[in-house]
Amino acid sequence: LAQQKTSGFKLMMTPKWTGFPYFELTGEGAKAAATELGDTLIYAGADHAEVSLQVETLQNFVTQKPDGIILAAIDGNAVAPVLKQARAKGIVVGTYDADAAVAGRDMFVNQLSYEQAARVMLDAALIDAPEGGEIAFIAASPTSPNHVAHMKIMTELSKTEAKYKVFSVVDTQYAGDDDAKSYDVAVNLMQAHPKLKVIISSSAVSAPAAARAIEATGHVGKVWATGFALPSAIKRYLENGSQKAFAFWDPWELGYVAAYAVHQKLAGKFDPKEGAVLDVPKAGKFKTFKDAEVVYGKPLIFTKETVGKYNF
Amino acid sequence: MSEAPSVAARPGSRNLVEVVLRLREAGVVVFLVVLGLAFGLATDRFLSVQNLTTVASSAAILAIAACAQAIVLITRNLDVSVGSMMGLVAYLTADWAATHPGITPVEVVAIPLMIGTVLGAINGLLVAYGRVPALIATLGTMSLYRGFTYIYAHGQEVTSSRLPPWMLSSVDARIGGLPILILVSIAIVAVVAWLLHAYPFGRRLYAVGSNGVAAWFFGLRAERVVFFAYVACGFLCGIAGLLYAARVGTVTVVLANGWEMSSLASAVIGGVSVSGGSGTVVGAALGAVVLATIDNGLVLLRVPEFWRMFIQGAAIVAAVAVDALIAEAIRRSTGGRRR
Amino acid sequence: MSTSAKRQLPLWEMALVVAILAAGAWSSTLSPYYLSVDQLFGSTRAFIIPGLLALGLAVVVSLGEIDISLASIIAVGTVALSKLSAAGVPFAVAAPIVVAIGALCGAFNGLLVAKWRLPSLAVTLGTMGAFRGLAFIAGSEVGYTDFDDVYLWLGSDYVFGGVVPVSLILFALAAAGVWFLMHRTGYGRRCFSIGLNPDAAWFAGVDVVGVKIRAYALAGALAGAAALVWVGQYGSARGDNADGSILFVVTAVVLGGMDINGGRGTLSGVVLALFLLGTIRNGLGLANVGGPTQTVVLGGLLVAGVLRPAAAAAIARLSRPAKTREARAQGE
Amino acid sequence: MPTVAAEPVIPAPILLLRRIGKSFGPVRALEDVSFDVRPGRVHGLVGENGAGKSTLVKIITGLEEADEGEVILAGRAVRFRTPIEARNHGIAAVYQDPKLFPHLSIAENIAMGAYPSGWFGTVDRRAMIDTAREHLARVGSDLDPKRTVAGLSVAEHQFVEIARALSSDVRVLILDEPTSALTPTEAERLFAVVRSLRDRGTAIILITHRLEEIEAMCDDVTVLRDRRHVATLPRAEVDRAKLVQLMVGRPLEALFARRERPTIGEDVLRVEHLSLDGVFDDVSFSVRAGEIVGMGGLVGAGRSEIAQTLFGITPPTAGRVVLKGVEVAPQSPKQMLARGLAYLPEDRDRDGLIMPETITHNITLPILDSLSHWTVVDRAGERRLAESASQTYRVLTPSVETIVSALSGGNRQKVAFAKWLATEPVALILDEPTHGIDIGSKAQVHAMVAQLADRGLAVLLISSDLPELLAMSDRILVIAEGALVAEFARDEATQESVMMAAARQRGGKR
Ligand SMILES: Nc1ncnc2c1ncn2[C@@H]1O[C@H](COP(=O)(O)OP(=O)(O)OP(=O)(O)O)[C@@H](O)[C@H]1O
Ligand SMILES: Nc1ncnc2c1ncn2[C@@H]1O[C@H](COP(=O)(O)OP(=O)(O)OP(=O)(O)O)[C@@H](O)[C@H]1O
Ligand SMILES: [Mg+2]
Ligand SMILES: [Mg+2]
Repeated sequence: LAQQKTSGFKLMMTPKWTGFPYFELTGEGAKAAATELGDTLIYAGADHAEVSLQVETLQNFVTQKPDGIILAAIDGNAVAPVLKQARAKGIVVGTYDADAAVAGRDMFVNQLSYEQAARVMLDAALIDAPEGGEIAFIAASPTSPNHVAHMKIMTELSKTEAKYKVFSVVDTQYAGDDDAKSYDVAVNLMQAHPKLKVIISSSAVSAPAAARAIEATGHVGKVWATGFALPSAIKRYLENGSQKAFAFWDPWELGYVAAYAVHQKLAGKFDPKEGAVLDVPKAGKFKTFKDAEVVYGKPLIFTKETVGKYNF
Repeated sequence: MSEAPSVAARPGSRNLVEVVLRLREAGVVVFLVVLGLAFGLATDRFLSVQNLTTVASSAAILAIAACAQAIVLITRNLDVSVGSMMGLVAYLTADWAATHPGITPVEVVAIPLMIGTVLGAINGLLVAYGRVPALIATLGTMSLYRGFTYIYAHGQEVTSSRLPPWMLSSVDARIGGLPILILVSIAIVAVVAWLLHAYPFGRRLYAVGSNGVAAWFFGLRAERVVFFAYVACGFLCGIAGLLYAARVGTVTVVLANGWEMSSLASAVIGGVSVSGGSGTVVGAALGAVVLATIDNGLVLLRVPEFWRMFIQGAAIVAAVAVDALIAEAIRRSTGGRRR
Repeated sequence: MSTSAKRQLPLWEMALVVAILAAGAWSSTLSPYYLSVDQLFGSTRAFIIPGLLALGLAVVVSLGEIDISLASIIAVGTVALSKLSAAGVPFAVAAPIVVAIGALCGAFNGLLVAKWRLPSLAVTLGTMGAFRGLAFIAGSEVGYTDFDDVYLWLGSDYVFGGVVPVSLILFALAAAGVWFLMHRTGYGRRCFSIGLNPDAAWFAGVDVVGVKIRAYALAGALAGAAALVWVGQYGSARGDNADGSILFVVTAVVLGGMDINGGRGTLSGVVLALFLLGTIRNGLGLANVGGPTQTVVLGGLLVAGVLRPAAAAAIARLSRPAKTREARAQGE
Repeated sequence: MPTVAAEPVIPAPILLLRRIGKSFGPVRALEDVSFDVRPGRVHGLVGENGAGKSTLVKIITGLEEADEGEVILAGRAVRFRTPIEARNHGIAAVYQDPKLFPHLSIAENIAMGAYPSGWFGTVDRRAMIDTAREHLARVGSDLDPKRTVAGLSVAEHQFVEIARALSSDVRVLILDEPTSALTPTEAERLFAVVRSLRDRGTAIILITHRLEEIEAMCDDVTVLRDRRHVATLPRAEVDRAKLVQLMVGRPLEALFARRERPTIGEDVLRVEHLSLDGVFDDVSFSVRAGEIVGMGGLVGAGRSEIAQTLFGITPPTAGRVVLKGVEVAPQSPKQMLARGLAYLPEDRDRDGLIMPETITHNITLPILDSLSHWTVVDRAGERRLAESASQTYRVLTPSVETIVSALSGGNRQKVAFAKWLATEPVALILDEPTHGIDIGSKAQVHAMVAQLADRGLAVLLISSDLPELLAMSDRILVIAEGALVAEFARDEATQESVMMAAARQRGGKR
């Protein structure tokens, strides 16, 4: 075997779409990791989440023969063919945020396992409404697998786990990561369910829009919004007291870890087998589960007291 | 020497045309009432004052955008950059407000209106003076404006905490129990309707769209009329963009994406003919209310999301078909020939 | 216009060829990877789906009509194919069925536009939503991915030493076929004559309604074929397939020199425009230029493409002072 | 050359036209036209179709720019940019075909461009409606000004147009064939208005093809021929014969050589009880092989509608059509062409030809299928056919690849002929085949039609040109108000008898 290279890799990264702060943060985190490790990282992508454009971007990546590709998949199956082609050329493929078909990538750096995500959102909901009540979901679309999984597990937990049994799930609506649509859906949900207590959204676009809808329609104190949101987007509502808690993780660090993982794999220092541990000195140690799923698993809950500490 | 008797031989046709033309908006209202009653029977949550207020608020901004679209449609043109104009206006305004903490309400209103007007004028130049077909010209500016928004934003969004608090609270305010947004929207639609109805400029819009050749015979400057229609459209998109930003709170680069189609759909449902010359902005605004009612009713009825898309599409086709029936009646009554 | 109107088009095609070469040369300086056979052939795959739509749209545009529902017909097609695949229908049977479903959707548009004389933009705006809604309603929420390899062959395989994508050959055949139809057969001639003057065409014995319906059906069928390629390329069938790609398609058709008012243009221009847009996007992509910049370039090209006749007319106006104002008023 | 009959009593001219010239691309529409128009007098303007009359109106009112010459109004050279400007200077016109805004009300159509203003610059609707009602009353119409224009009859359109022209302080009123769509009673009403205007000192230009109107109304007459000014004379100095001579350039007899007696065969086109609701009713006639059947009538009588119904443009509501012994129900031109019927439309530029296309493509459009092998158009054969056709019909053109819109009117008509005859029809309907084409081409067209009939074609010739109709036809049918009212054999027909029949009104008046 030839001598293993340990540095100077060429990494290419594409998010679902560029121009969205969450993904831009993951890109910056990844770039920081690459710089530290002596690699180069190129971050590019289309300006809207269209799978054919993402495939085109990946195709262009493959042509440029990088050592590693990092992506958040729009449609995990649709990108699989081009990813397989990349792997066949010896390129290491790592997904983050949203996974691709298992055969198409070497590892998936999962921000939170589906169950973790479901639990942290319910925990946030418990801060909002400790007495429980009706909850409704806003997801991006029925075709986004992680949102669908979150909703399924949350529904499950509200029936099985004592802590969460105070909640009953009454509705699910889709708003396609569109802020105005989310706003209208939130308003319509409050109309449709007069006893509604919490609106939970795993879309970082919908959660702030729901908070805004509650504030604007005079439902403050009666209905709560929660779910995943960037602290900057919901800071206002926490600070003015109209909302109590949201959840998320650190997207910058997620990107950092994803790039780190791909680098370590390239350098031969990390093999994403079940049970293997990825050691990222600045972020922590992360365990690998079945199907090369590396769980980052550091949920954050933002409240009025803590939201000021985050600058993203 | 035969016209008088031959017309007398087809009585009724002219009356039908007039009745239909006059009742076009009334027809939309009737449709709306029927829709409302249907939803009301299906779910008792629909016909509450509160829910109807909700529907009206949801429709409020779209109504303004539809109004903008209608002005251009009346001149027998089209603007598919409506959403992009709103997005660019909203982003630039929000960004300005976020970076200039001392900003006054006057500036917050003036900036988007100015930007909107300029964007509309660019469209107007291309279509009226550059003689570029409206669809193509505005498809181009649709990507140009949106692309510019992205490039300017650099992956940032303007979050609600960065906006002056009064900007958000002022759209939440209520007067006499009605959200101010609804009142503003009604006021704008009413003013525009009045301008189009009562002012020579408004009448020229209809004239140019009704019969371009006749407009030429009458000595109207069609270019100028079309240009100003686009300027007015941009101006209204400025208002709509500002209200949108204040309503949702978080201003992203994709703001109002796809609104070109919703505004077009509202106008068409509201009886504004894509062949020009007929329809009113009130109709277009009512069309927006129809769309919002469908949205709201289907959520209340828990109809799956996908049916909404289908029902809205079908509603558009139905509205166009009704329009064609009217046009056919006009054709028959004027003795115009078929192909 | 005068006699030179005809000779203008080849000129435009030449300009497109020059632009393609320039864009290619520029791309090769942007990226050292650009000039490889694999890359060049492989990159064409990104334009085959919009390309098939553009061929159909060009036929519709030659009539002076438009169809913005074509991308939604792809979604109908992919979902239909997923149903057939799930039912275990062999691909050889399923493929023609999907193409036929596309043709049916197109014919429905055509019926509304030609027979009922509804404005095509408004009609296809409606059916754009309705078709996609249907695709979503019919398809399951999460989409379908369990396609058999045979189903994927058309969109994912390569021939001739694994270099030339099968779908490229399909596109080449379709392009040649549509070119032949529009420029060599009576049908094409009738299409263009309808685009120039539907009344006179009808008086000359052209079955205007029939020709239009067939044009829409053809565009729909090509969208159905594009659905087959889609499934092959992406292995995934969902209601949101090909959402938002119609802008690119319209751009290609207009940049290719098709007059949006009908009656003029060539299919070779459209194919060249596809190549030009493809080359530019490929080059920008290899240079890792961001999506927004690409969007701006696309919009700019579109406006430039349509300002071309306007500019030509302006020049003509300057050089020939005598003009008919009425003719211009009628051109409105 | 421009001679103004100098009579000392007549008032000084208000409008002077000086050496006006105008071209539309290759088409010369006006050349060196000069004459004067005086207040308180009606100035007739006559000339054959295409003589440039309407173009002159457009130039005076600022719709078209003259290439040469000038318009002098009340001593000052003027060049209006829009008709609104012209109206502000007291010049109003009723154009040849009424063009109104169908979606707007009558009142708005009348006021367009000169709205009465009310509060804050709004349109004062009440004033607008009152004014409109007033003006309508002046032309003797009691139409409701609030009605939309869509739905008005042609005559009502015309009255709205005239009311519109009156709605400003007119010093010069131009009427371009105002009576062509009116019944005699309506026309009389209009002329009463014109007389009262004249008596109040308005200068009036009246364009008409009806020579009796010239006799009844005009004080002066200007004749245009072949785009040029021929003469301006006081009405007293001209009679009908002289007018015709001036317009046509030679005596009537010399213009139309009568056709030799033809040999006539079997019925080719037989029409039985054909009706189209509200347009024409129970029309029956037949045309035999080798026969030219003329169809006369006033403009708007329904001749074109009958022809177009036969050709399948508008399917009939009742009756049957028998072509070569086979019954057909006309549904579309495609079907009728296949059955051997061809129709040369009256509006050549709109319906007869695809103007931006080449001669070849125009000629072969109806017969593409027969020129194709396996759906592929034989382009060489197509060109050969076009070349031989354009030789046969003497189309003056550099090549058959020339765009039709670049040809002159007469040559366009020949291309249209070539196109229809390429379909090898058994029966041919010609609708105003010489409308708007020059004398030379006209004679060629006549010769061509005669030749076709001699070859055994059945020809139905619709023409508003009486001398032409009389000279060409073997038999003449007269249509009035959508009904076949008279039939004349070749030798019975005279201008007078045909006119009398054509002017018949329902109820037997006139
Ligand atoms: N816009 C135009 N473009 C090209 N040629 C034109 C145009 N308008 C008129 N012409 C031509 O100019 C000539 C004069 O036309 P004009 O309409 O003035 O005749 P006219 O005397 O009014 O005839 P008619 O009695 O038929 O109304 C004709 O040969 C006509 O074909
Ligand atoms: N532009 C029009 N708008 C409304 N009605 C029309 C129009 N043209 C013709 N008509 C109506 O159609 C009927 C028949 O007209 P048509 O043109 O067939 O008459 P025609 O005898 O051929 O006269 P022309 O010499 O003008 O061709 C008339 O009753 C007339 O009122
Ligand atoms: Mg005339
Ligand atoms: Mg006629």
